[in-house]
Amino acid sequence: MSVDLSVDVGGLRLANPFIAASGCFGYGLEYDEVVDLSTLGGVAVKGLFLEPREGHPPVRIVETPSGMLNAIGLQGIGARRFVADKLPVLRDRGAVVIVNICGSTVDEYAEIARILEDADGVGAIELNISCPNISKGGMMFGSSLQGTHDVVSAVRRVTTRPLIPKLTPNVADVASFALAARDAGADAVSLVNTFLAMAIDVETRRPKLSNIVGGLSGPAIRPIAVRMVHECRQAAPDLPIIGMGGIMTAEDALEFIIAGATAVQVGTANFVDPFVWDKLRDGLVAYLRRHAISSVAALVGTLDTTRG
Amino acid sequence: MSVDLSVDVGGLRLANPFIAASGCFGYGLEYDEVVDLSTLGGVAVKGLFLEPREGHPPVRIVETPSGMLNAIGLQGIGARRFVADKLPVLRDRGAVVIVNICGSTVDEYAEIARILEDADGVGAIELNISCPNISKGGMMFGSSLQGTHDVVSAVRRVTTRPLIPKLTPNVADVASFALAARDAGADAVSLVNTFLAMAIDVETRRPKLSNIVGGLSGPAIRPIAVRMVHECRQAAPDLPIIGMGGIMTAEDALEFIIAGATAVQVGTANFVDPFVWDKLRDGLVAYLRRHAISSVAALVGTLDTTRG
Amino acid sequence: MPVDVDAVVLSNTQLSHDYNSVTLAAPQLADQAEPGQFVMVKATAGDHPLLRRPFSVFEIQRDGDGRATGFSLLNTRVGVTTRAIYGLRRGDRVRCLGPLGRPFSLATPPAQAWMVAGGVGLAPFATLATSLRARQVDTTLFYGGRSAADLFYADMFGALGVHVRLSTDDGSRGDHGNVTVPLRAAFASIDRGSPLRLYACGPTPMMRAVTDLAASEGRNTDVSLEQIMGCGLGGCYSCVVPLRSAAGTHFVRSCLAGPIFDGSAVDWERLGR
Amino acid sequence: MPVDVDAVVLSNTQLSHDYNSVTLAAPQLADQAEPGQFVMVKATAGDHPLLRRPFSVFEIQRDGDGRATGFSLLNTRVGVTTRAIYGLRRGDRVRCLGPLGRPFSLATPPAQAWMVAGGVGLAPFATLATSLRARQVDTTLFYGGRSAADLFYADMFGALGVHVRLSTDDGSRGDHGNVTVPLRAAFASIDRGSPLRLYACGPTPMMRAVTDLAASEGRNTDVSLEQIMGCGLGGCYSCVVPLRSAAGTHFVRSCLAGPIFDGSAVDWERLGR
Ligand SMILES: Cc1cc2nc3c(=O)[nH]c(=O)nc-3n(C[C@H](O)[C@H](O)[C@H](O)COP(=O)(O)OP(=O)(O)OC[C@H]3O[C@@H](n4cnc5c(N)ncnc54)[C@H](O)[C@@H]3O)c2cc1C
Ligand SMILES: Cc1cc2nc3c(=O)[nH]c(=O)nc-3n(C[C@H](O)[C@H](O)[C@H](O)COP(=O)(O)OP(=O)(O)OC[C@H]3O[C@@H](n4cnc5c(N)ncnc54)[C@H](O)[C@@H]3O)c2cc1C
Ligand SMILES: Cc1cc2nc3c(=O)[nH]c(=O)nc-3n(C[C@H](O)[C@H](O)[C@H](O)COP(=O)(O)O)c2cc1C
Ligand SMILES: Cc1cc2nc3c(=O)[nH]c(=O)nc-3n(C[C@H](O)[C@H](O)[C@H](O)COP(=O)(O)O)c2cc1C
Ligand code: FES
Ligand code: FES
Repeated sequence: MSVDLSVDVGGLRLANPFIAASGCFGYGLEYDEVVDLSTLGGVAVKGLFLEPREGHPPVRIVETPSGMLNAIGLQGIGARRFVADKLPVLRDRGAVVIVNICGSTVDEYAEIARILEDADGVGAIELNISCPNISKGGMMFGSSLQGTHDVVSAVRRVTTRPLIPKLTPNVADVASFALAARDAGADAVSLVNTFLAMAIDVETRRPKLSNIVGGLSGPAIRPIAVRMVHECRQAAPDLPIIGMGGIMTAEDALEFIIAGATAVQVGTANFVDPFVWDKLRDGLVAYLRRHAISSVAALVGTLDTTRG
Repeated sequence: MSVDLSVDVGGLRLANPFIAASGCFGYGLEYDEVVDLSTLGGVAVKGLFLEPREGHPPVRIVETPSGMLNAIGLQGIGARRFVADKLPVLRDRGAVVIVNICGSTVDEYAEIARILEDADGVGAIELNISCPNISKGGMMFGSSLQGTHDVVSAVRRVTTRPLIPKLTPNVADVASFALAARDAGADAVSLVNTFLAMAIDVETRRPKLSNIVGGLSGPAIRPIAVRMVHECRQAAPDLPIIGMGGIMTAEDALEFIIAGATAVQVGTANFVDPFVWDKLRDGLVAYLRRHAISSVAALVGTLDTTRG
Repeated sequence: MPVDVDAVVLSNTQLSHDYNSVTLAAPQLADQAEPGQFVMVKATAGDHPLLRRPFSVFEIQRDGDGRATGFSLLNTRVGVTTRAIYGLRRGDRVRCLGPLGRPFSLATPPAQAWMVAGGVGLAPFATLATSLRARQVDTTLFYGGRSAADLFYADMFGALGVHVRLSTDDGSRGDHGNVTVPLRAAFASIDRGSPLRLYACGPTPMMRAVTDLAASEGRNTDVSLEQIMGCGLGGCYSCVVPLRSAAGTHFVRSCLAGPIFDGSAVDWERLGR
Repeated sequence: MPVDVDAVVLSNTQLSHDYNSVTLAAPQLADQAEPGQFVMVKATAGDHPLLRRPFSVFEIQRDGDGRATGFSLLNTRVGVTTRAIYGLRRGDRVRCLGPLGRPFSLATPPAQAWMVAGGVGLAPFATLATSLRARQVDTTLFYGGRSAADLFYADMFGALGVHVRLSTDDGSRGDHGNVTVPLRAAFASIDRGSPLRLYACGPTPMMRAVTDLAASEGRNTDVSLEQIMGCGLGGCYSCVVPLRSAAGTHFVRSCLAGPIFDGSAVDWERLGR
């Protein structure tokens, strides 16, 4: 039985639903030797500010039970150098590129979007309004409905690309943020970014991360992330969702898809196993065959919540 | 070196900082055969409504990476039977009892508090305004500042016992809830209750829990819980905190204490190891000796966040 | 009084691709265990899995003087803990908390006892059979599996003086069909009035079918239920069984009141998967 | 091109209470590995721990025809993965991703090579010594440990034709004090102008001290840094090293640009613990 893995996420066509999560795959080209980038659904590149950034000093990550904290601080080459140096090569590799952008101000988001509008090979823009590791921007916008609205509508005005705000889970009611994003012109939303968290070295009585707090990712957060995707789907059935948070296997991805995600991103799992992509695809195909479901698209949001 | 494990949490004196977490230790007496209840800092009994409740049908728990979801639905015997049948025995055992109460209305909270006010052996009242598993009450109050204020002040009016609202982590800014609780008359706060989450059986495409969603507890949530305790401590340095979320070892407890918790609760760990209490105490004593710190109280909130 | 022991694995017999039995050194625990009781097992270090899992005490090991030295588990691979138990090696350690739960109430002669087992549901019946035979109860084991290769330890029960009636789904050994086939035949051959106690353990649909069949013959069945258990000690309220009584249906903790229940009181529809 | 192999453990030699060496069958990986490169190891199934950990390739195993068949790790217990590696048994499997990172750049005669190792920092020097000796470089190993019992494999280096200078903190073998004691003596005995390359691997304070000492003698040191690494492939930006250059200090990914750096360019204050 042939199965169709392709999906459309708010105008962004992907050959399969598996996208490398932003910040977990460098600019994609780091993985040139181990993965054929054209076989991924998409590549969400590391969050870009307008200008290059150094990020936080080490220690930048710490492992926690079934998860990890990171406080990288968005070290990066900046939007212009990305467009000049990385984007052409990514295009050449056949990658579907989702550019994750971040700003300290609404104008900075719009400015980066404008730069990307003129560039070739930008599949979609993911608005990082949810990075918990920076003092200005990021989550500052994504944890207020007004901030979410402002950033999304400002970028909407300057871009024709599929626009995908990335939501933070550090809010009481994530669905209201999905609605705010939709109303401001988003084509889809992605969720979740990491949970603000911290770990303490009890011997030194100091935080384990140089930045004190960091973002929790990995399997630990999956049940919360699945719940949030479910809530967004319930609140806005027509708004496509890219789900993520702790996906390690095809079965984990299926939880998100059944809960309502049209595509998924995979971050931490890529650190553990850079060859995870083939396994995810193979597992999904096997599942669809076993259940005689002809396409991933037909599976999205099919959770049955009636009592058995 | 002799070390002092005793702590005072808003007027509640505990011989040591380790409290059995509500809902994870029945009414305490279930553990009569395995633990000497007087050796615990305290016992927070299973959440009580005014009337008996049946709770949710099985399946009520499901394991997740380094955690578990529960949707018990506050099955219980009700406040009056607790006072009549359980409290006298708990008192007899020398347990310091923290009564966790829950209501569908503000009045119900107050009514239970009134019943407890007349009872002997109530060490403190923990206000469960954070249970994510019930349709009315619980988190409904704890996720609004006004609801938090209303419940706390209503109960404050009828009780002289130490009053400890238990905060939900399913909010954007937990510290603002700690402040609201304090301003309404709380003597301390406890946090965190569980994170709203879900798990899906991908073979049946149904939720794994009968209640669809449940609360995530266990080591998975610890880094988020520690961060939240840190935030509350920063916002309200004078408000005592009972910290919890994924404490399995003395070292885990120390993270909370150093972050700002005067005492801690231990829930899920008790399922894994009902003999955990001795290990926690021993580990804490060993730590204090190794660091030549004479009392737990001196350790509370000593996190050093200056850059090294 | 339940104890928590770090039991050393003495042997692991892999009976098939799925089934194995593991012998554990645990004199204190084994000494106290009564038929039908269970232990909460942690077979791996760390958080994976986080919680313990419940297992019946299968056989009690004794030394030359009859003193209990340990016990065994009969295990079938379904998930993370049962896989770990399948792969245990001699010398490994397994944390076991027990004995827990209420034991079977034993039949007394002249009553006969029928034990109905499906698959790994055989586990609680080795100790039960030993106790019943010690009191000279005429005991029969009805034991069903998918095929002949799934029927382990049938001879052991024979050696205890238990009548053994086998059945397999594929007819490769004993009666063809599930375990109710020989059970139905047995009901047909005994007197309705003769004293008889029924015990069942196995997959839920099988226990329900046995309960129903027995009820139609005017008999009660003690079923050993396999609810998901978070703690085994009454702390978590995860393991509840919906039990019908005059006062309505109530959720009763299986780890304290069970795992053995009167099958006719169980609300099978609301039992969970 | 890095490969990810499920390498079978061929042997585990426990050298002390803390140290062991494990031999792994992994021809494809071993064949590609160059001195100074590392592998990302996952020694346990499941999420505990979640991430892999970086380890130097210690020795390359070869068959009679000189073909690489596998490699070994030199391991010291500090946490969850290193404990698991310490306890590995023959036949266990370990996932190894590699080889990763940039190799040492090799000294060429007439330059001498001095390798300065502290504790488990010896690991990258077995392959380095082999390569240096193959090109006839006069090579000396300065090797420091807490006490005599901590100085493993010194003979192996001797057998490769490496001069070995030992030191121990407690003076139980070699010079008394840390590894800079014999190193200082060696500097005193060679000509400032004679060509020399220095390589250091060990605890951060030791590498820093060696770098400083060498700098005071007008020498550069290639240090092999042990930053925490989340992925080993450049994906996570966790492993950065603050490197000084004309353009200022920049964070450079150790897994791609390192793990070997010119010690004098490292901003040791901002390196993390
Ligand atoms: C009183 C009692 C006695 C038991 N005795 C035995 C025995 O002697 N031998 C034996 O092999 N098994 C026995 N079981 C069943 C055994 O507990 C489960 O097979 C085991 O918990 C599965 O754990 P896992 O980690 O391998 O599976 P998991 O990875 O946890 O899950 C695999 C599947 O098993 C289900 N499951 C998970 N936990 C339980 C649980 N606690 N109870 C039932 N199903 C569960 C899951 O929903 C899932 O479908 C007994 C159960 C009970 C309640
Ligand atoms: C390129 C490179 C090569 C290495 N080669 C070897 C080797 O050959 N043999 C050897 O024994 N060790 C080597 N190490 C160090 C080794 O990676 C750490 O000891 C290991 O990661 C600790 O893992 P753990 O799970 O045992 O400890 P954890 O339980 O993770 O932590 C224990 C302690 O080690 C620290 N730590 C954790 N992860 C790392 C890490 N990735 N790097 C450094 N410190 C860490 C923690 O902060 C903590 O203080 C090397 C490190 C690097 C970067
Ligand atoms: C090291 C690291 C760096 C990250 N950087 C970014 C980033 O630059 N932009 C962003 O939107 N999300 C970033 N994230 C969040 C991930 O894209 C993802 O939302 C999160 O990790 C949850 O998915 P996972 O559990 O599969 O990792 C980062 C995560 C990690 C672990
Ligand atoms: C099975 C279960 C039942 C619980 N019931 C209650 C409850 O009745 N009242 C309450 O305030 N918290 C309840 N909780 C939350 C715990 O008290 C605690 O806040 C949470 O589990 C985090 O701590 P832990 O990770 O140590 O378990 C329950 C938790 C579990 C796992
Ligand atoms: S298993 Fe926890 S109450 Fe029964
Ligand atoms: S270890 Fe991930 S970038 Fe270097």
